[in-house]
This record gives sequence, C-alpha cells and structure tokens, in this order.
Amino acid sequence: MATATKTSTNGKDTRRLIMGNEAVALGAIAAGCDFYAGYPITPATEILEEMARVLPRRGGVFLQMEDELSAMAAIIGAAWGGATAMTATSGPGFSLMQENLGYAAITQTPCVIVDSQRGGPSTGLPTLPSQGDAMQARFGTHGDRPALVITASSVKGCYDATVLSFKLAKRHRMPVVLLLDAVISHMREPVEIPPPPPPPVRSFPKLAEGDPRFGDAPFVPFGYGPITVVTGLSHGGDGLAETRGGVQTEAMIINSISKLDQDPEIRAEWTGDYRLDDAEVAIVAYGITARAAREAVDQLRERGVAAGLLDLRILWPFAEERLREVAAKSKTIVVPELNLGQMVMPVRAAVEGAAKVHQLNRADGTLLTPEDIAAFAISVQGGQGA
Amino acid sequence: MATATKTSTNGKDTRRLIMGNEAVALGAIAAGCDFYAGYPITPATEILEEMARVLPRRGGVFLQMEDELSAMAAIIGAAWGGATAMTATSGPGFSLMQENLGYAAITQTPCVIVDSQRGGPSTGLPTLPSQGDAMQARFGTHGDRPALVITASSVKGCYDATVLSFKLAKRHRMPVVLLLDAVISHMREPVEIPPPPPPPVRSFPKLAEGDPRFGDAPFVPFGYGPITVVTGLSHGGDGLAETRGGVQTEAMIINSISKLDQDPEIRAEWTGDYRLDDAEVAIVAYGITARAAREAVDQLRERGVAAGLLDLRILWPFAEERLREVAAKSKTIVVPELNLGQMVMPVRAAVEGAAKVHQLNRADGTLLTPEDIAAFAISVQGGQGA
Amino acid sequence: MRLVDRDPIRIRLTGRGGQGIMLGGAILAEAAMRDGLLVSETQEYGPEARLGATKADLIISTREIAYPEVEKADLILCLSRAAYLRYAQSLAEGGLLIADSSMAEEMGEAESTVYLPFRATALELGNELTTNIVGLGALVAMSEVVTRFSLAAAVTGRVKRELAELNNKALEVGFNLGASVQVRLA
Amino acid sequence: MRLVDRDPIRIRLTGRGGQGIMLGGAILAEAAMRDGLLVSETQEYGPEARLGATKADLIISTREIAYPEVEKADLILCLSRAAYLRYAQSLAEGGLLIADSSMAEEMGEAESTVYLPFRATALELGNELTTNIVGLGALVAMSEVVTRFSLAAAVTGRVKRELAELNNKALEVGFNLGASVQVRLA
Amino acid sequence: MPKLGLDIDQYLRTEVLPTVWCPGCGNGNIVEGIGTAFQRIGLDPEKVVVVGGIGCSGRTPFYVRTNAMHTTHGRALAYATGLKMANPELTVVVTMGDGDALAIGGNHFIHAARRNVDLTAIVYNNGIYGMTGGQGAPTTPVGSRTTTSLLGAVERTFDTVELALAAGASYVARTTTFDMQEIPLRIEEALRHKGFSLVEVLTQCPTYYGRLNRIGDPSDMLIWERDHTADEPVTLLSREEMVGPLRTGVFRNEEDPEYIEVYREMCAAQGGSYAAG
Amino acid sequence: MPKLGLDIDQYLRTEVLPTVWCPGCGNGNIVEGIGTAFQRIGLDPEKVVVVGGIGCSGRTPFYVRTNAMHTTHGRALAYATGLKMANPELTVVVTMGDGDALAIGGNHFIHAARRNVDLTAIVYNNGIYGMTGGQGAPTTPVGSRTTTSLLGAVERTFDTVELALAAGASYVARTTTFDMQEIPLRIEEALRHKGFSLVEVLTQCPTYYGRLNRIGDPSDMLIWERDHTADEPVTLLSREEMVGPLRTGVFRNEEDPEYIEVYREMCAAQGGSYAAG
Amino acid sequence: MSTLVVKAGETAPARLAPGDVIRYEQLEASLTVRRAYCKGCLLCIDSCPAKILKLDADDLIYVTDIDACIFCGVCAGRCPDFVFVLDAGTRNKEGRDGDGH
Amino acid sequence: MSTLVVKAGETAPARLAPGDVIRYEQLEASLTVRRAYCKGCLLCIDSCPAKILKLDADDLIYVTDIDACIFCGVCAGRCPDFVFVLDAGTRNKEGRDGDGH
Repeated sequence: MATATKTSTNGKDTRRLIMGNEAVALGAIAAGCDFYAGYPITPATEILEEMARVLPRRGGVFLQMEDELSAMAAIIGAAWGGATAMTATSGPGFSLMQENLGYAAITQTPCVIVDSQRGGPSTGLPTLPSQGDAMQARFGTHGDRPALVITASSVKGCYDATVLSFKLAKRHRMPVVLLLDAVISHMREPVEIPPPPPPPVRSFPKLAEGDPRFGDAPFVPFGYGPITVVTGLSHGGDGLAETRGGVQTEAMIINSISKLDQDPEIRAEWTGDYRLDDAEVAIVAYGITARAAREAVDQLRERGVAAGLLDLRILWPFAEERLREVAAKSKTIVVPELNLGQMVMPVRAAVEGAAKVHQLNRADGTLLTPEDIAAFAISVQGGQGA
Repeated sequence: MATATKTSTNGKDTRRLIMGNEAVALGAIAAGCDFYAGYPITPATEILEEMARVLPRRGGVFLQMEDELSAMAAIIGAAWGGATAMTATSGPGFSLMQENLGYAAITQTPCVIVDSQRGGPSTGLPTLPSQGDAMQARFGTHGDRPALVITASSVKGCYDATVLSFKLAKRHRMPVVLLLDAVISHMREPVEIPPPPPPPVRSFPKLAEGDPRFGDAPFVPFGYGPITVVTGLSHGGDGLAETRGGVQTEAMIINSISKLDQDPEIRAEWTGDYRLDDAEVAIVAYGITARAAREAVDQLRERGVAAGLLDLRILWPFAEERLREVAAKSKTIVVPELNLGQMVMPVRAAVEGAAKVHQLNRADGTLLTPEDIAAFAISVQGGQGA
Repeated sequence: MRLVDRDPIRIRLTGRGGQGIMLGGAILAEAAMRDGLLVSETQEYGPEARLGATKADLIISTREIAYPEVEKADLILCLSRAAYLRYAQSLAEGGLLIADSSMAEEMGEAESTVYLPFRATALELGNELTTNIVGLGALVAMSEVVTRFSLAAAVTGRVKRELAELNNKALEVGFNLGASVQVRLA
Repeated sequence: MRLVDRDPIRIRLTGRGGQGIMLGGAILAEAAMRDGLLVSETQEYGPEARLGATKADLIISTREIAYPEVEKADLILCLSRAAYLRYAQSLAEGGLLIADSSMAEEMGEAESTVYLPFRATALELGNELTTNIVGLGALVAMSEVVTRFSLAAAVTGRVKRELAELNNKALEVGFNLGASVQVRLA
Repeated sequence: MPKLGLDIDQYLRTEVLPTVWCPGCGNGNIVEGIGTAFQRIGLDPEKVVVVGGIGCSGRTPFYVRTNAMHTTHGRALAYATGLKMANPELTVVVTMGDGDALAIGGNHFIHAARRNVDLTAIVYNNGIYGMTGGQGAPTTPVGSRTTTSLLGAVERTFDTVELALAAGASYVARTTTFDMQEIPLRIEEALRHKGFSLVEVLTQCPTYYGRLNRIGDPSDMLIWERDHTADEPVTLLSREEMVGPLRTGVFRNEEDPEYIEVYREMCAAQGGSYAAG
Repeated sequence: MPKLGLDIDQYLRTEVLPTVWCPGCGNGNIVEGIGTAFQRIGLDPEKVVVVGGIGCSGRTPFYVRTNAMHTTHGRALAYATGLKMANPELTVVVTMGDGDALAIGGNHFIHAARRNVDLTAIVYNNGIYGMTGGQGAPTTPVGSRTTTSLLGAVERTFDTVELALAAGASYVARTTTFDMQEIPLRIEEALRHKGFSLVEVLTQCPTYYGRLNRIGDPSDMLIWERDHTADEPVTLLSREEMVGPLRTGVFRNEEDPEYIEVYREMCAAQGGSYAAG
Repeated sequence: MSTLVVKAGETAPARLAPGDVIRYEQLEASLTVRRAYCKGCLLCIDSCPAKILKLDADDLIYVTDIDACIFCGVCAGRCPDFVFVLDAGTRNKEGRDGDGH
Repeated sequence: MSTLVVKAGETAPARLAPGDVIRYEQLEASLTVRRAYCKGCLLCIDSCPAKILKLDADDLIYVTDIDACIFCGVCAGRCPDFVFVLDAGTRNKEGRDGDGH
C-alpha cells in the first residue's frame, strides 16, 4: 500500500468521493430530474437533503411533504404537470406509498421511487441494511401492475441505476423503483461523474384531440396538448372510466408487461455475470449481497469450486429466461438474501426443478459475508443444502 | 323445481339468508370480537355497517376512524387494551394498512383484517371481484413477517373462516388476513348459524414482572399484569429495543413461521380436496374461483377428463408439501386466478418441475366461469398450455 | 325439460336503480330458502346505484350450487327499458323474459317474451315503489320457482313494517297478473 | 507481509458520537482517492448518533473492492472508552490499535496497542473537536496508508473554511505525534 | 345578480352526462358553479386541471370539460400541490367530498392551507358518505342518522372553515346549494385569489342523508339547508354557540405570501429560474 | 411552586438511561414533567400507558416506567384511541414530536381533538426533525435553517394550538422547557382534564436547530425560547400579529362531552354495557 | 342528439322520447330542455315560479305551457343535471322578468 | 450502581469514575448526582445559582463545593437527563432558600 500510494495522481484524479445517496441525487439531476417531493427517513434522508440543496438553484422544485403518502402523490401530480419527478424513502415510507404507486401504474405515470431498505418489519432496524422489500416492490400495492425494479451494488451503480430508472420510467411510462439498502446508501466510494447538464427543457410529442392518451400513446402532461382525463379507475385509451369491467385496462397492463420483457436495454441490463460460464454453482444475488457473492466466488474458485455469480440488476420483471439458462448449466443455485427468503421464490418458479435451488438468509441487520456465502455453497455442494 | 318446492319446511328451516359480509360480522361476534374500527369502502362496507349496528348493544366498541391507516392502528391499540379486534377493507384501504400490519406482526398482536378484493390496481373496479391482493396479503408490508391468510368461497365459509381467523390470531399472536372478494362479500346464501354468544369476558394468563412478553410468551394486554413495553423496533422477549442488530426479532419471526406450519388446525384446514384422488389434472384455486373450478371438475369428469380440485383455504403459509404431493400424482396443474398470475408463483416454486403448471388468468372484473376453466384444462392437456 | 323443472334454475331480476331490484332479489332468495331449497343470490353494484340498469341474479337448486353467477338466465324479470336493452340477450335457450308493458310497443313481440303492466299496476295501488313486488308476484305465479306462501312470508319479513300491508296487496295483484297469462314454460 | 503492504488494507475509526468519526472516515477515504487508490467507506449510524460508540470502516486497495464491510481491521483508531470496549476485539491478527492515552491506565499495555494523547493535544490546540484530525494525522504518519499530502488536501476540502487553519495545525501535530512512535508494522 | 342558466356547455363534458349522481343530489349544482366561474373568467380549458378525490364529488373532473385528474381517496390536494408546483401556469381546482377532504384527507387539507400554494379547493359537504351507501362522516351533525349511526351520530362534528382558518388558508368561504347564485360567485373569488382558497358548499344527499333523516325530497333538503345556516361569517364560536346555525359567507380573504411566489424568489436568490422549463 | 428535583425514579426506567437524546436536548425535561405529574396524581404504573410515535420524542415510552407503546410514525394517537376505547380504565398519555404529531400525524391529531376521547397528548416541538438529522418541519419557523432549508425555511409555520382549538380539543396549553416548573403543572392539569387534552412544549434541539441557526449552547437556546414567547394565551391572531412572539399559557380548559362517556350512554340506550369486559 | 325546435306559438309534440332535446324559442329568449340528462328529481318543478314543469310517464321533465314561461332561469339554476339552458337574449335584459310583467 | 455517600463536612474523592453515584448528605437535605446519566450539556452548570458545578475530564458533571449548595433543585430542574435527585427534607421547607439567606 505504501508503494501504491506513490502512484498518486496528485489532483489530476477527477473522481469524487460520494455516498450512494449522493450518487442517486446526482444521477437524478443528470437524468433531468427537476422535481423532488419527499419526507425524511433513515437511511434515505441524504437524497432528500441533496435535492433540497441542488434543485432550487437549478429552478427545479423541492417539496418536503407532510408524509410519504403525499410525497408519492405529489410526484405523480408533478409528472402530469410536466416535471421529471422522483421521491426516496425506506421501508415504512415505501409501505405508505403503495396505494399511490398503484395509481401511478394504472395512469401510466413516469416517476422514480427510491427505497433504501433497512431492517424490517415495521420500524425494525432503522440504520441497518436489509433486502426485505424485494417482494413488496413487486407486490406491495393491491391489484396487478407492470413492475420495474432496479438494484445497485456500488456508489457508481447508484448513479447509473438512477439514470437508467428515469430513462426506463419515461420510455415505459411507469413508476420505477430503485431498490437500495442502508449500506449502499451510506457507503462512500470514489466515482467519476460527468458534470450536471443544464436544467431540462420540457418538450413533449404533439397530440390531437381524438388521439389516445393511454396504452401505447406517448405521455403528454396537462397543458402540453389537448385536454386529457386521468383516473385511477379502470379506463380506456381515452382516459374515461370503463363502466362495465376492466377489459381495456387489463389489456393495457398486459401490453406494458410484455413490452418490458422485450426492451433491449432491459435485456442488456437485466443481469450481470461473473465467472458464470463454467460454473457448477451459480450464486444468484443482488444489491449489497451481490458484492459479497462476488468475493465468495473468488474464494470458492480458490478452493477449487467452480462458482459463478448472476447479479440480478433488474429484479422485476424477473429474468426468468436467464435463470433457466443458468439452471441448465449450473445444477446448483444458491440464493443468498438479507431477508427470510424472497427472490428465491421466483428463482424456484423459473427453473422448475432444472437446478436445485438453495437459500441462504439473514435478516438481523448484519450483512452476509463472502465467507458465509462460500461456506454455504460448499455445504450444499456436499449435499447438505437448505 | 316445482316439485322441489313441495318439500318446503314451512318455517321450520332455521337457516338465514345473509350476505358474505354479514356472515363475516356474525362470525366475528361468535368469535368474541368486541372491537371494530374501520372506514367505508366498497365492497367491504356492510361489515362496517353490521358491526356499527351490533357492537354497541353488546357493549363492544365500534369506531369509524378517519382513514384505513388509523383503523389498523386502532385495532392494534385495542388489542393491547384487551379487546378482540378487527377491521375490514378492500384493496386501496389494504394498501394503506400495510405499514401498521407490519407493526402488528413485529409486536405479535392478535387481530383480524378482512380484505374483500375488488379489481385493481388503484381505484380500479370498485364493485367487481378480483384476486389481485393474494401476494400483497403476504408481501405488502416491508420486511419479513409470519403471514396467515385465509380465504372463503361461500357465505357459510365466510362465517367459518372468520371464526377460524380469530382463533388462529389469538393462538399465534398475529394479524390474520381474511381474503374475500366482491362476489363472496355481496352474495346471499342460506346458512345455519348458531345464536351469538354473550359478550366476551376478558381473561388473560398471569405474568410475573420478569417474564418474557414476546416470542413464545402468552399475549397479555396492558393493565392485565405487570408493565410491558411494546415497540415496532426490533426487540427482545422483554420488549426493549435491540440496540445492535435484530438477532432476537429474527429468531422470534422464524419461530412463529415454523409454528404456523406445525399447527394441526392449519394443517387440517390448509386445503380442501374435491375428486382429487385419481386426478390427472389438478386445478389449484381459491375463493370464488374455487367454486367455478369445482363445477369445472364435474364438467371435465363428464367429458372424460380425470380432473380434481385443490382449494387453497389457507393461502399463506403456503401449502407447499400438499402441492408436492399433488404434483407427484397429477402431472398437470392448472392455476386459475382472477389476476395476472400470482399464486401460480408459489405453486411453481413448490412443485419444482414435478408437474407442469399452467396458469389461467383474468383481471377485468369478470369471473372465470366453469366453462373457461374446463376448456383451458382440456387445451393444456392437449399440450397447448399457457 | 320444462322450464319449471330445470334444476338449478337461473333467474335474473333487472330494472333501473331505485326500482328495488336488490330487495326483490333478497326476497325471492329468501322465499327459496323458506321452501327448503338451496339458493345463491348475487347483485350488481355500481356507482350508478340510483340510475341505469341493475340486476340481481339467483340460482335456485335442490343441490349444492358451485358457481354462483348467472351467465344465461332461464327467467328474466325486466322492469326498465335500459335493463331490457342490456340484459334481454342473456336469456337462456327456452327461457322466459317477463317485461313491463311500457316496453311492449318499442321492443315488439317475441315468443319468449311476456309483457305485463307492473308499473301501471303499482301506480294504481298508489305507490310506484311496489313495482318490484308486483313483478315478483307475477314471476312466481307463472314459474312456480318458489311457493306463493314462502314468497309472501319473505315479503313480510323484508319490507318495512308500515309498508307490509301495501306490499302484500301488491304481491296478490302480481300473483293474479301472472296467473292470468298463458305462457309456454317449455 | 508487513502491515503497510496489506492490499486491501482495512481500517476502522472509532470513538463516541460527536467526536467527528464520520468526518474522519470521509477525510481518510478522500485522501486515499486522491492517492489514486480504490476505497470504500461505510459508517455506523444509530439513533444514539450523539452518544455511545460509533465507527467508520475503510477498505483501501489497488484492486476493485467487492465486499465493503470490515470484519477484522488491520488498523483501528480509537478515541473513546466505549468504542474501545466495543471495537478493540475486531483487530485483525498482526493489526495495530491506536488509542487515546486517556485509556492507557484502564486498558493496560498490549503488544498491538499504541496510546497517544489525541484529546489532550487537541485541547492544547484550543479545540477538542480537532481530536479526530490529530488522530488521523498520527494514524497516517504511522501507517502510511495514504500520503500526508493527500490527507492534508482532504482535510482542507472537508472542513469548514473558517476551521481549515486550525485543522491543518491539528493534522501537523498529529503527524508529529505519530512519527514520534516506534511501532511494529509487521 | 348574474343570470341563471346560461350556456356553459363549453365547460361540460356533455357526452358523459347524465352524471352518476342520484336524482336530486346537489353535486351537479356545484359543477355548474365551477363551469360558470370558469366562463366568467374565460379560462382556457387546456390550462385548467380539475383534480378530484374519491367519492361522489370526486367524480367532478369527469364532468368538467378541462383537464381532469381523478386521484385516490383523500390525496387530491397532495396531487394538486405537485401538479401546480410543477407547472404554475395551470389553474388547479380541487374538488373533494367532506369525507375525502376532512376524514382521510384531513392532513393534506391542513397542509395545503398552511403552504398557501395557489390552489382552489372546493369541498362538497353533504355530511355523509354517499358512494359507499350512507355511512357517518366527521362532518355528520351530531344526532343525525347514518348507516353507521342508526340511532344518531355521537362523534363531534368538524367545522371545515375553522380548520382551514387555523391551518392558514388565505381565502375561506362557505355557502350552500340553497344559495345557488352564490356558488359561482365564491368559486370565482377563490379562483381569482392568489393562494390557497377554500370554498365549502353544503350540498344535499337526498338518497342517504335525506332519507335516513326523513327530511323529505330534494327540495325539502334545500329548505333544511336554509333553516340550518346563517349568513354571518364569524368563527371560533364557543361550543354552545356552535350548536346554532352553521355560519356562511366569506370568512377570510387576505393577501398573504403565496408559496409559488415565495419559492420563485428563493430560487432566484440562488440563481435558479423557477418554472422556466 | 412545587419543589424541583424530587425523586421520581418510580416512574423512570432508569436501567435504560442515559437516554438516546443528545446532550442538552430538552426532551428529558418533558419526561421529567410527565413523571412528576404522575407522581403528584399518584398513578399506578400498571394502569398507565405512554404511547409514542417515531422520532426523538417518540422514544419517551422507553423512559417512563409505565406500560409503553412505541408505535409507528404519525399514528400514535390512532393507536391510543383504540387502546383507550378498548380499556377506559387505563390512563393513556401520547408523546409525539412536532413532525410526528403535525406533519405525518396531522390527521390523527385533528381527529383525536374532534372526538374528544380522554387522552393526554404531549407535543414536543423543537421545530425540526431530530432523529433523521435536522430537516425542516411544518413547525420550523420561517427563515430558520435546516438541512432541507439551508438558506432559511420558506414554508409557513403551523400553530399547534390553533389547530387543536379549531379541531375541538377541550384542554389546550403551551409552555416551554424554559418554563421548567410549568411543564408538570400543565401535564397534571391535562391528565386531570376529562377529554382530549393537548400540552405543547417548545423544546430545544441544540444539535440541529441550535447549531444550524447558530443559537449557541443549550442554555442559549433556553434564552432564545424565553425571548420568542409571551405568556398571553390568545388565539387566531392575524397573520401580522403571528409574526410576534409565540403565545403560551392555557388556551382552553372547558368541560365538554367526553367521547367515552357519550359512547357509554349510547351503548346503555341499546342495552349494552360498555367496558364491562 | 338532435334538437326539436318549438317556435313561439307552436306546440310541442304530445309525447316525447326520453332522449329528446327541445328548444323553445320565444321572441328573443329561448329555453332548451335536454331530457336525456333528467333524473326526475323534482327540484325544477318545485322551484319553477310559473309552475309549468312536470314529469312524464318516463319520469322525465317536460314543459306544460311554454307561453307561461318567464325565462327566469330558476329551473336551470336549481337543476343539478344540466337539463336546462337559457338563452335570455335581449328579451331578458329588458323583458318581462326584469320588470315583473 | 453503588452509591458513594458524602456526609456533611466530608470531601468527595478527588477523582470520580464515570459511573459513580454520589449522594451529598447535608443536614436534612441531600443531593444525589448520578454521573452515569450525564452527557455534559452544561445546562446545570449555567443555571446553578451557587456556581458549584463543573465538568471533569470525562465531560461528566461533579460538584466543586457542596458546602456552597443551597439545595434549590435548579440543577435537577434544568437537567434533562435525571442526573440530580434532591431530597430537600425539612431543611428546604423552612431553610435558607425559603427566606433567601
């Protein structure tokens, strides 16, 4: 190390040392976010603070709302006012946002919600990390909806995932959930980040009066075209409530879901591989646990176990196809999670027995270490799996 | 029919013609419920109205709260005040209850929450049935928790399931979710219901000062023993917050989960069978869809298809073992649901390829008919499955 | 099989919001129960509860009723124009539609349709709100899906006490209206 | 392998809330970055932010850092008694614990421990709040995990402008404190 | 007095009429008041958004031919706050029932009043939950019958006006559907007011409130409204005085720093150009 | 004046001391006030529940040696309403921070005041979010610095007392940690009052509010409190007057039908025997 | 919806269909009645000073005697369902309802 | 926590440990100082009329001169951390802080 320090770049380094939460804020600004509404909550608060600092000087809107219910409502309202909007919270606030998240889904409103996960349930462990909201991010609101949930496992990853979240939220006209955790949010790493762009200039497609507003139609906010009707009731392409049954809404939701699966960028970003090609043991992980798993892979390889990592960078939609490919090659799958077993369910459902799926869980606020994962992988390889 | 009417019992019939929602209220009273807090919402409102009518005359408490957040909070508070408490709602309200539902879970508070499902997401189809909250009932709150979710498919079933919900809520010290739908809630059927018992007399085990209050300890409300500390933070058996990590809470949650799986009454009520013994096609359904499936089984049998029904009477914990038994015998499983595919995931995860699992979904507020299910079963038997 | 011998038999009561269709459904279901039969009754709710077409569906049977919704109805009672337009097509093959006479002119004759003056009769009785009871009486007189005795008991049990007499009268008139008609209950 | 040659090297800064441990972590991490190294820094948050033991963990490496938490630390800086009690045991084999002299008497001597008067020195400088900077200076002087140059730049960049001079002075004193000690960096 | 019954069809979505509301429900009168006020001011429908919550009156956005946002129960003002802040050029009118605004939405109501963003909130107060079939509301007068208080409501009643004033609303008025000419007048004043404005309109629910309380037909309910109100805009009455008639009129109409203007200055002080997008 | 500093250890959970609160935080003074009031009345700890929300002051239940219920953010009064109604023999005290009570919990606050269930609500108002690190609150005075308003807060400020009065609270008082002898006095009055009672206590957050606004050390913050308040319990000031010192004292102390009594009568009228279980 | 125009002196058809829109044109004023929106609530009937409104067999509103109409607009003001539209024209500005004739 | 009793006329030890509890017993009154609860916030020091409170090297409170204590209880009233407990006994009821001596 003493030697390494000699290679100092002495100020030529353009990297910045920032927290995951700051990277989220910078990513949002880079993606043109000009509206933030939120409410303080550990461990997401620094996103709120950073947006409070930055947005006014860019002419954007920062609103500290009375609660998380209204924060979610405000960003949906803002999106329909033409803004590129986001909020950030943690488990308790995310639970409160679920109803309005469903509204954003049925009204096809682009917006970004960050959930920095802490130990749950309830108030739980406010300052400690968890992955306990993975299924909630998909199923937390009542009814069915298209879901797009993105993860990150580094500070740079927070920045990139935020930019991606906004991009996909706009492309697919939907709320996108960025799922972090207390460690990622508060971790500092040096990152290379481009300077922020100038404040965004709003521009939307032109719509004529009779054009559909929902389904495959482009998102055009109020005031940027002919009048539009938006409702949380099941509705048709014209926005008016369906009076008998929800045939049109069901079709639009199914259509949205299938478009997610076919999006080339989602397909490209869906999962990350590490030494997976010849792996006999595939570790399927995401977020902070994927970092530990990566180190576990190295440790396992050193010990002669052909291990590899599939990092679920986009949790939902779930990368079923990829899982089936992995299962076809690696007959053992290990799913380590900081919860009592959540994403292991879609993994099992996807592989349908093609590989033996073992789960490794911890939900006490402590991270799974590389050693934990490696030891578990060895134990299940020896036939003593969970 | 004209003939049948001749068999009239002319008043000797002790059955009553009531709605599913009324049956829930009667079941609650039968189970000793003496506290109801709620908020009006279609299609659950009649439960609120019935409890408003009945409870005061029994000296029980009826509270119409300002919203669903506070309704859920109030029943938890009431349980700690010694009451046998419940609330009822539908999807939007259920979404709002999720945060406090997690609090009930971590504080091991017995209470019952009825969710009469309507079309979602968001405001959706307020008067039409759905099964869109099946996964939300399990994963709607942040973090992990033990979950107990019961269904019903008839008016009598509503009554019985409500009684069972209270019984299990008390035995396992946890919030129990009773999952209905708009059709079941509003359907009238003749049912035989015993007269209501007298208002309950409260009685709780004696606790000494140093005794544990959580984990395997009995539930003793405030005022019925030495002072007690209750918190939504991760805590130990003494109720005091764990200051470093949530080891004790994690252990208590895992313990609760495993006790559910071993409860003989849950095991007995877990699923219902209909002509399943020799079935080549097993239909796995719940709630209103199980009724259609039952008729579909008859239709299929008439057409020479050896079909059977597994009715998931208790959705969560999920009857994994039973599913594996079914999969071992019936190589084709059909999962019809009034959503875009929810319980099919745990089914697939449980059977791990031992049977081919096909899903039949509808989410436009219209029921799947026996004909729909039978036709689908035939089509997938012919190898053209979903 | 004759219509009256169908088991289960599926019945749909329709009208506009405010015409007492929900109450009618409950009454008919309770009558079936009083006859010792199995019955399920489902209703259509909507924000337009007080306007537009609405319905109550019943399945009456001597055997357990699995699927409770009515796709095609063996018997339809129709008290309003909007309900006719919406629900007439849900009549099962060989079924019978019993509609208010006010629609006769516009809708025209059909083999499966009988028109009777429910509303006019109720107005004669001095209370339009009894239209549903008159209709029920006629439907039961024609179809015998439940006994008149049980229907009368169900009416008494389900209407407000001060209106019991009026409704019993309406029921009587309805029975007579129904009995006066010759229909093929094939 | 000598302690200073460990790559990655794991460092834990500990003290009580209010002693600037978080800031110290950020400064040291930034110094590493300025040296062209890879670094990850994580912190312990808690409701007791202003009291009790708290820590910042750093991993500094020339290679990509996967798992960012520190289980066993090669270097521990310890500014408070509570932190000592809580974190001293997390020292890695062959690691070095650098603690405030105020604890020397109670904790006793150990091969792996060096006591230095950080707090006393800071008080001499007239501001107890510089204890963390004095400590960082000593740690870097002893371990050379980052260059003094980068550390000084990081301090200047991260403290309030009006306090920059004071902190630079504290850093200097810290460097001297550290340099004055003979330790085995085995 | 302006003429009644003028053609306001340009502000009505006539193709979805008749409304879902029951015969004799007063909500339509308030919609007419909104349309009339829009017409008097001459608003461009493309630059207006009517935001509604859930409940009978929450359906208003479907009937006013402007942009419409039918949101979730209780949250309309939170949606509207985001919307208006994101594009201050839009005129944002928020229509809510009493349950929507004051039961589930009470918090957003007081916070919107506190912030003083330039929104016009219209509370349709019929003292009962209509859409779900006649349950009691926080605004149900003590003693009234509802399906959750068949022997008379026992919980005390909220006073919308007092709450709005205490929370800081800068324009506060109350009127009734009996005072039909006043509705568009107050709404017009509220729209022209800079800041958070509240117009509460007592309106009749003949189907539930009227029937359960045996008040009679819709016209009788208007008489009931007349007899239970007094045009005397005084506030913070003692609890004994509050038993008397409900006060109507304009309770506050003050110039107060409007939040968008405050926010604009705050941005400008930092070099930011708010609402330039 | 009663003596200061008397032994109230019987009402303190001393084994978990010191508190998590920062040095100089005034919350402990309020806890002391609660314990003192309990002692003066002589309450049985087993028949008392202290219910707290989330935030610094929400932790109060851990420190008072009675039954303790530490609930979710903003909902403490809703929990307490259910608890008290389920067992009216319990004395229920609800401790909340300003954000807990008035931001996220604002709705339950006004509804609890409206219902008038016999609860004692104590709002610890430090004008800022402490637990999360110093963000602005609805109670942050305009112009104050917080981590979300580094150039000074621009949103208008809630007045807890005005809101409580408008919503119908029957006992309403405000005091400060500067007035240390008044805290137990007001809490005792509130506890003895039948109905919903509110005691707001202005308390110092030296770590965030004090530091960000350069007020000085905890003692300086007490002086600041003294200089920014006036013992003159008047309400509904005009907005200009509200710029002046915050009024303290007892704003309302009225006998009003308490909801539990009302409910008991309602049950009795139907033959039900409330709270007989 | 096609509109049936009834000019001054003319008589409206004896029987109207539920969806009919009728515009009564009288001198400079006119009153349009959109029966499709009517719900039969009686508010207009009870408030009409000229007592010329009634419900027909379909429970929909109709004008019994347009010649007696004073074009005051009270029906429109009271109607919550947008049934009536008044075009007062010049007549109303100086006409009979202004001076009470 | 064991309590160290300092009777009237006695002197407290020169160096106290962080967790020490000291009860100063003076005639009929006593003042107990529970140092384990102290956070060193200065509120008691600033408010003590006798100016006899100070922080030690551990930033914990101690009494410099108990003989000067007037047992007024202001330290206890100002302390938010339950450090001080006053047992005023008879002395306070009729003693010097009552008549200002």
